[in-house]
Amino acid sequence: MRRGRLGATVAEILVWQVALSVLWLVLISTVDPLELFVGLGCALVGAVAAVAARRAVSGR
Amino acid sequence: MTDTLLLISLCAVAATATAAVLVRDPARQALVLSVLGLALAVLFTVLQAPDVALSQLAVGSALTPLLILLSVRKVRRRGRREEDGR
Amino acid sequence: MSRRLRMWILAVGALGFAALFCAACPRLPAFGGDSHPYGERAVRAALAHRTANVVAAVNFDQRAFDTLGEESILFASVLGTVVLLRQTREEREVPPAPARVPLPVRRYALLLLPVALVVGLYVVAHGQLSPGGGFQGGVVVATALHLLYIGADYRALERVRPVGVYEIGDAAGEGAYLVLGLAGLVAGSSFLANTVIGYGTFNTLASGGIVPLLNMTVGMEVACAVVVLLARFLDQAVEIEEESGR
Amino acid sequence: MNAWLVCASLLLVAGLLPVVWGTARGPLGHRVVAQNCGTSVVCLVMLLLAQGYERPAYTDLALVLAVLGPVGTLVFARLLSGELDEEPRWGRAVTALTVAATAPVVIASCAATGPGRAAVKVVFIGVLLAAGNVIASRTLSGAHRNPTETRYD
Repeated sequence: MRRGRLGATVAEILVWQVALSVLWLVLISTVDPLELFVGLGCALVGAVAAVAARRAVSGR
Repeated sequence: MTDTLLLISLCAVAATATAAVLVRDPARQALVLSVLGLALAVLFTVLQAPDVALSQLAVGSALTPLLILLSVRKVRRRGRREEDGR
Repeated sequence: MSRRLRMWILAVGALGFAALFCAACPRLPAFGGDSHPYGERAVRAALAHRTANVVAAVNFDQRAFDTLGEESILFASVLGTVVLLRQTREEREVPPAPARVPLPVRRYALLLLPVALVVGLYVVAHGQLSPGGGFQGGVVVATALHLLYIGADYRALERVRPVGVYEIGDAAGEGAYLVLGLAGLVAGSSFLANTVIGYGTFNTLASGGIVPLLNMTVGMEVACAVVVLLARFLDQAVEIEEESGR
Repeated sequence: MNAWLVCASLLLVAGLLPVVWGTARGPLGHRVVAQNCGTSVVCLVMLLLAQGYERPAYTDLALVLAVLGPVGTLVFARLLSGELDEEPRWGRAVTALTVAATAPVVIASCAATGPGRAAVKVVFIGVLLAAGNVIASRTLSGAHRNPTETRYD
């Protein structure tokens, strides 16, 4: 069960990261490799926060 | 055109600031302060100072009301307890 | 020092100030005119270091030492709040009651939290390109974290937000600002000088040399400081109660 | 004579001054609804000013306000829930009006910016603002009816 839940969490973080990266692309004006790299980093931070928030609320 | 816009936003800030002073209850004053923050942000934007407007928006829209209302809640709970205590 | 005497001193001081102020005003350039002596120099210095947002250039390049002062003021005020609002002996900590929040608000808060976080980080990262910067972005990030308190209850927020980590982040942000300043000294020029790192190409994320880095440290420091500040206010308002025994 | 600035000043006069009047007077329930409406009005004014001054960077102001504005109203609804006495009859109408006002402003500024990421950004701001406004006003109206009626998880 532990591996199952870990897999689910990682998947959820990835989904959130992709969504937030798309949001980052919409926000920035010029697109270049450094912006994408910083965007992916910020999206990862946002994704981890989103999953942590959801689990804190659902009481697990 | 920008002068009329400047005049309007100045009047809005003046009106909101006066309202903020006239409202005495802290909880209701937090509401008027939030609208004052919005009026100030418009004034700063019209005066071509977006950074200052962004600071005002970031702080004034959610942070200041939260701080004021938490303080009001703490003071009110202490007040109510003193009445029970007596 | 009777009240009347204090009023007289105030009147004299105010009169002196009024006189000097009125003497100075006529020499100011007309409002909205085209001669901006300070503005032209600031824009020229900002463009020399290829920083698109002149305000960020003034904040973090030309007058970075003042920003260090402002940052220390924020740090000291949060420190003061932590000391003042600590839990005293006769107060006890009550675990916060779970609040009943309508379902749509909870979903909205959970969806908005990551979006607001990314918007805050976007504002911090693009401080030297578009309006924004470390302070504004830091406040947005900190407010985003507190969506959990609004969407759920304080118990959920506490589970996600270990205050100790944010206190360390607060101090680390302040320290990082100083270290970046010392890097200028180590590189042989003056404290907080913008000569250490290349200026990159104009209007890109890496432009402006030390400005984006200082923006990030200020962003981290302000975000952590506001989280610690709100933590103290929330503790006092929601959790800490006086001993009802007396 | 910039049409955008004319619209911005009209919206400012028609929107912000009644909001200030509504926030400073009347029962608490009316005031919070007025504050919620004020956030939307100023966010739309920011979008119009961004177009009027031809500075796309100003849309960041509207973005931050669209994100944090409704949160401010939710803070009021959450911490003043005990005192929210009665909801104004015109509460729903005002929310519908502001959401309806969001659409033309967003469509107009999208048309002006032309297709591309900037237009998507403006649409995103509009959607965020409308959603926040609706959620906040529903919370305010929900606060009056007994809590059991609103669905809880």
